[in-house]
Amino acid sequence: GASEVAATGSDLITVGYSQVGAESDWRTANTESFKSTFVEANGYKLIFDDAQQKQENQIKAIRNFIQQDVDYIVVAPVVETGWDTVLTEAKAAGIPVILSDRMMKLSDDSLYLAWVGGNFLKEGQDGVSWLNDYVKKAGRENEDLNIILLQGTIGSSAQVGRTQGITEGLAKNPRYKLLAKQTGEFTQAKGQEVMESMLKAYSDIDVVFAENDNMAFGAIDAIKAVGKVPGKDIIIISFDAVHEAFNKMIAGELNCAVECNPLHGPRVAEIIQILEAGGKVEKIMYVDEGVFDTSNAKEVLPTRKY
Amino acid sequence: MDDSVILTMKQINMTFPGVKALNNVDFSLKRGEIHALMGENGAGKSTLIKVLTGVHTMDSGEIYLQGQDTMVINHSPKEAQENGISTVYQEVNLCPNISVAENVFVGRQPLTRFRAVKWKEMNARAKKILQSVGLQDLDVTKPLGDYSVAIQQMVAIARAVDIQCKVLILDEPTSSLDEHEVEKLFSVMRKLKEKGVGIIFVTHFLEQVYEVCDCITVLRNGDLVGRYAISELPRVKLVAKMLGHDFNDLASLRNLDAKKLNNEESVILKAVGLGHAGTIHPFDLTISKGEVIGLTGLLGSGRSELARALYAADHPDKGALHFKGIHLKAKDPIDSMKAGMGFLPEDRKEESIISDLSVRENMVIALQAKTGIFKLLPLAKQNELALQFIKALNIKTPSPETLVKQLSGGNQQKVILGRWLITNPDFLILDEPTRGIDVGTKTEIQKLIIKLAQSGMTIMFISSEIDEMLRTVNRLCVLRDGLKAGELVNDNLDRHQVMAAIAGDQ
Amino acid sequence: MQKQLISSPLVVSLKAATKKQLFLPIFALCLMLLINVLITPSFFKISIQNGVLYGYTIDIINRGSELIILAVGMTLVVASSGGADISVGAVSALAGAVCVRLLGASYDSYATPMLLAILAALVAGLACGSFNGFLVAKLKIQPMVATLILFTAGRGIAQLISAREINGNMVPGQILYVRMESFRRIGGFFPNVVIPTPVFIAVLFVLITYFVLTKTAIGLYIKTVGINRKAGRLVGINSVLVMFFCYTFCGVSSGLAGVIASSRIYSSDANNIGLYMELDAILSVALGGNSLGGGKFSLIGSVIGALTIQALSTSLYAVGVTADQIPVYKAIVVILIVAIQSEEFKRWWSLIRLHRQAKKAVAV
Amino acid sequence: MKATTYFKNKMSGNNFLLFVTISMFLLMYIGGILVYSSQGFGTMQTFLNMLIDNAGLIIAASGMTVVLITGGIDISIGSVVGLVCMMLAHSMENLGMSASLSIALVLLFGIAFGTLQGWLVAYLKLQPFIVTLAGMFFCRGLTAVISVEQIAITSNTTFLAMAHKNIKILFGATVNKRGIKLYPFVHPSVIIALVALVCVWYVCRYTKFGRSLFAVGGNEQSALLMGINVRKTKMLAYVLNGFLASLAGFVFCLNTTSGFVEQARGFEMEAIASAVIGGTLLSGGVGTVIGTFFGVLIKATIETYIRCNGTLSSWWNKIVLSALLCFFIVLQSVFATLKEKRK
Ligand SMILES: Nc1ncnc2c1ncn2[C@@H]1O[C@H](COP(=O)(O)OP(=O)(O)OP(=O)(O)O)[C@@H](O)[C@H]1O
Ligand SMILES: Nc1ncnc2c1ncn2[C@@H]1O[C@H](COP(=O)(O)OP(=O)(O)OP(=O)(O)O)[C@@H](O)[C@H]1O
Ligand SMILES: [Mg+2]
Ligand SMILES: [Mg+2]
Repeated sequence: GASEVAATGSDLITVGYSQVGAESDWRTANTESFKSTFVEANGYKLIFDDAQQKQENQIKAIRNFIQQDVDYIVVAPVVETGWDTVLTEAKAAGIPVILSDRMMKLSDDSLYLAWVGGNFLKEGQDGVSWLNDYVKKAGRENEDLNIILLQGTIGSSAQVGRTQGITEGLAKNPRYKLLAKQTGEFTQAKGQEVMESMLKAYSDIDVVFAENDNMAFGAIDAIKAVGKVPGKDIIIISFDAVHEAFNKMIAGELNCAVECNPLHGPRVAEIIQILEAGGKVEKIMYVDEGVFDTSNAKEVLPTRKY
Repeated sequence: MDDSVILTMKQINMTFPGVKALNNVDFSLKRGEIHALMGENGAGKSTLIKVLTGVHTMDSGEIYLQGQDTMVINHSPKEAQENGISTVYQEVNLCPNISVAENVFVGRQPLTRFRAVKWKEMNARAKKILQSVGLQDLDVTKPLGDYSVAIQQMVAIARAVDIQCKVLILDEPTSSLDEHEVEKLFSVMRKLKEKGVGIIFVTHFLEQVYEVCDCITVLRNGDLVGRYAISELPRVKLVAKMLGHDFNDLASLRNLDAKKLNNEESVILKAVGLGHAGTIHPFDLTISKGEVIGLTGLLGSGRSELARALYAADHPDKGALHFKGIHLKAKDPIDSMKAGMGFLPEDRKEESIISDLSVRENMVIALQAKTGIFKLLPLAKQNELALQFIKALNIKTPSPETLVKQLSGGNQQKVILGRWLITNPDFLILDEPTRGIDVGTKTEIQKLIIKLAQSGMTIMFISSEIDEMLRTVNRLCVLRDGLKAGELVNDNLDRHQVMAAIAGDQ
Repeated sequence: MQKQLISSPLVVSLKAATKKQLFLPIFALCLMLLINVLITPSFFKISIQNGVLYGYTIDIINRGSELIILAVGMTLVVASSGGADISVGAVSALAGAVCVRLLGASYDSYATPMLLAILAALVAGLACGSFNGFLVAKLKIQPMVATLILFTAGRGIAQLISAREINGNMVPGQILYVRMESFRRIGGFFPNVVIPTPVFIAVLFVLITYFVLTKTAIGLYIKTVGINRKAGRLVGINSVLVMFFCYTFCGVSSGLAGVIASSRIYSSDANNIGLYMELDAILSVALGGNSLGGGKFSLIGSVIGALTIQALSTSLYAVGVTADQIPVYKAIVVILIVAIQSEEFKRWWSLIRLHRQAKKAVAV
Repeated sequence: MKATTYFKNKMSGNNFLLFVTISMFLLMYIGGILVYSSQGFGTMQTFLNMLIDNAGLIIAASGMTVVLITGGIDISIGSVVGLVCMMLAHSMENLGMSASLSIALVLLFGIAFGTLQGWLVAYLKLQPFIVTLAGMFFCRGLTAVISVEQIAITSNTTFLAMAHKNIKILFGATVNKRGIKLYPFVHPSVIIALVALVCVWYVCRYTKFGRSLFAVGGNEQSALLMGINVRKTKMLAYVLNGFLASLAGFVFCLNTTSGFVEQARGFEMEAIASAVIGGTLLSGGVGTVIGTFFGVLIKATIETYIRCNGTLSSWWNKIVLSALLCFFIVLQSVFATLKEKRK
């Protein structure tokens, strides 16, 4: 249906963006990226809606976008499921839907036009391959490594994808022993609390995977509290690579941060431009993501946008 | 057993923590009999009633109702109602948030075939029932809470009277009613009596007992003293039975040093054009030191409102008040208290009792508030004060630490009285202080009032009982429809003159 | 009866009364700990590691500090107004944000002196508390509804405060970090002190509150206002002021809890500091044997309630129950504890005992 | 003259608050039309969307109102809604149950859970806040026990048909930018919600049980002495509320066709806020479901304002939402005090 789009009335393209919330730095960076991309100067009018982490609010927002008769609906879904009803309504109104960040599980794939986001599974795998390289470099290949995994909020796609990537990657190497995995709910305080109890339960931990930076920060404190040196005695790998993670890497407390790029706005704008020009777009589009560690943190930090 | 006996209670025992409230009490009631249940405050009258209606569970005892061979134990007031016992409890027990009509009918609303409440019929019937007890043109659709205690009391009576029953229990229904309403109530009671209903009637007004009752059961300290026909127990004897000792009659009491007070220099309080929109019209009032001034009037005539305006319980919006020679601009009760006033409000349950606190705390709270938040009265001092007044007022309580809600109604009232005496005010307003208080204590309180006045305290005394007022006050202030209608000096007044003044047809 | 009253010394009866109210909460806590020992034998083991005390029990008291502080504030609110302050969690986040934002992110100095920043956080809590107090006491809005406003707005304001400069503009909604070590001492340890600082703060806070309540008449006023506002007014108590005080006090305690919580993570996490803490604080009050309907209260009871809850969470973690499922167990334990404490249960229990005795008597 | 006195009577007491609520809603709605007409505020569908989006809330808030009238509170309903969604998703997707069976099952669960909570509150005399707080924990935890992953309902066609059904209203159609003619529509959930609302209203107004609720809420002791079975009344209030919560869950699930752990978090607060805006007192004894219905609409209007504005970040969103809430509550309180003064 993209070809149906008729340029009527004002020449601004209205885009309704339903954002999850502002639960993390990553999320605010993502919001910023949309807000700075879809400005009038670029020919857009952005209708932004914040769902406060509630799916029902996003459903309400999409209905509202249809009423406001926007040209495009962009959704960063809170959860993957439960979108059929409202997206059917959007389809009936002829409004194209683009997904950002998380994927939706839909009964009918024609309900959305394209998806833009990071690849959580790949991030997990990247984390493990960094560990492989690191171990090789450090010459600890023949050592058994005891590993702890601090998971994100169970059920979130970041958690599901990263956990899968990490556990599958670890399983390939018999020297890696995954001692335990426990959720730290993506927060620093919980991450610290869980790490404390892990340190009590297991005396010999070599590696900690934290599925986001904040939990890694908590883990670092817990490790310091028992008198060990994070980054040396225990290798710490985290995900997202927010600003503070670079500071920690520079300080040597965090070994590696796998990027999860929040700057989806330009990517979505690209898609819309193609559609406006009457072109076809790919359904799935990943954003570029890198892996940073103590070796390059210092150079990269000044270039970071979030 | 006598065929006409409809209710028998045998060997009833009931214990509260620390108190044996009923001790092997027997009671029986006949068809068409009005049976007075008498006793001092805390004698166990209300408890006996509550045991009968299933509010309290008795420790042991037997209850029989006519027409039922087996023993009846009511587990709840609902069950009691179903067994033909209808009750007006001592404190008004209605719901202020629902309409008057609903209060009359709740739990037994007229229903359509589809079990829907018939509102129109309910309102109409409620109106009729209320008329039968003397409440003309009351808006039955208004929430009950909009009305005064007296009216609420009448509604409670109307409800109980309307319930089809064999036994009607009235626990101090007349304490907040005036003579006119009491008359109405009596005529309703007599009608029911003719229909064969047995009525248990609790009151502290002896005249009322002799006016309507056939028979008296006396309790003392949870024990049964005896059951007497009205004819065999004259007043003096009844009082003696209640108190357990002889009793010097009330009539001997009289506040005699009335006249010498009205000289200008000893004026303690002077209200000029004081008024509160919606309740009391602007009024002038001058009170001298050491005087006992009574307020009288019909129900709702504004006695309480006048008192409240003086005390700034309702912040007056007109006029000025001079107290002890200074212009008192009280915004809140605390200002009046600090200036030396005290106020015992009319509605004990709503405005006085702090139910979950102990007797001690209830007694010292006013003094504490007056002393100030940072000067906590030492515990020893609190205790001393509490004990002193428990003794002085003869309050029946297991200990000063007992929760005040566990006391009998009359004793609660004494606690509140004690609360104000402890603050030692210059001017004390007592709004119905003797409500629900037994004869013995009532005299004590009246004596106390006179004594306090003699020692220099000025007292404003409000009571629905004219006799009581005549005995204690120097001067009577008559109110009518929220207006101060006149003053009577209590030289040699009698009740007829007062009644005439109240009614406004001199 | 008169005799009985004079012979029973007041002090004894007073003690008996408080004992009675506290007996069950203490019992519940002990039971909680006992179960813990059975599951984790090393539960009571306390060692000194890295120069500080180390062990499960220390964790409970340490982690429970914020909850204790909040429970104390909540107790007064509940007692005076018969309603709960559901904004305490959000207010903690707000106060934490104020503190962290003022301290700044520099590595070698604070943007604002630390004491001043903490004071500012407490003032922020105080302001929020008095806002709630104004709504509840003066405008007579029902507590839960009045505090719902800050419950919703608090985290929003906290996010707004947590702004950081990114590419030249201030962007709110960030997690700010304090880099100076000394700030961490509030939520951690002072050098050469083996006991966690939060424990000190909590104990001090409880003591000061207790002192204020027992050395002034405010405790009596609070009870009076909570039981019968009208009566309170007529005996000269300014119920508006008393309730206002309680809410303000609760605001300050939220602020304090927020400072500790943000010091623990040396950052301002507007979304997560104090999350669901209001529920735990209310639970603490109830587990301490206090009525949520207002009136009488026991401060110590609430503290014990808070410890019970923290012990419960810690031990569930220790057993390895996943975070999502913890609520199930928490619910069951809470219901059991409050059920055992209830009057009705005591009545049933005594009835059953009487019944048994009667049966025995018959058998004999 | 007669009319004015009649009006005065109607305005007295608690009707007054209801009157304020309804007029406030009308004012706000008209204001919205004036300010946001270009954002489609005035269309019929916008209004219907308020109903569609809040169908579950209407039901749950009605149940909440019933409980609040008795002087109780139920903060477990959000979790019950979440659990019901999860149960529906799990039973239909993973266990392959039929739609009708699973729906019957969850409604039964709602009743059973309401009974349990009611029993604890009414017979064991535990504090409602604590009981339902535990209930909230319990249901949320149980949802996680069933599954920590999201479950989407994709295979049960009956259920999906019900969820996707658009009931078209044949007038007031609009044509959008793309030239598509859109008829206003509602989902079956709205019908369910309105029917439930009317039923609860009828129960409260016209049945003995309903009237007893008010008596119990006004003064429990008095109600007992007047011969009302207080415990049974309270318990039934929770049973009714439990049923309505599960019905709300079902309606909620029609909207989202999935179950997951975080669903409907904070729903109870919305229900309480709606009831209170609608004039229900948390202290008990006062309230109507009609008021609650308008409370929901007011909340929906405020939310629609924010959506139509379309620029607010998360934090401003929260702040503006609560500022409006605050404004409304304070205004209500001012009206109430003014009225109190006049009396
Ligand atoms: N709920 C209760 N808990 C504990 N003790 C109580 C309770 N109710 C009454 N009592 C005690 O039982 C005794 C009898 O009280 P009751 O109310 O029956 O007196 P009464 O004869 O009705 O007095 P009054 O004329 O003052 O109403 C009193 O000593 C009182 O303290
Ligand atoms: N018959 C009535 N109908 C309607 N309202 C009434 C009636 N009687 C009294 N009221 C209201 O009740 C209020 C309370 O009256 P108030 O308490 O001042 O009377 P009072 O003279 O103190 O009598 P008492 O103390 O014996 O009740 C009055 O302001 C009046 O508005
Ligand atoms: Mg009595
Ligand atoms: Mg009066």
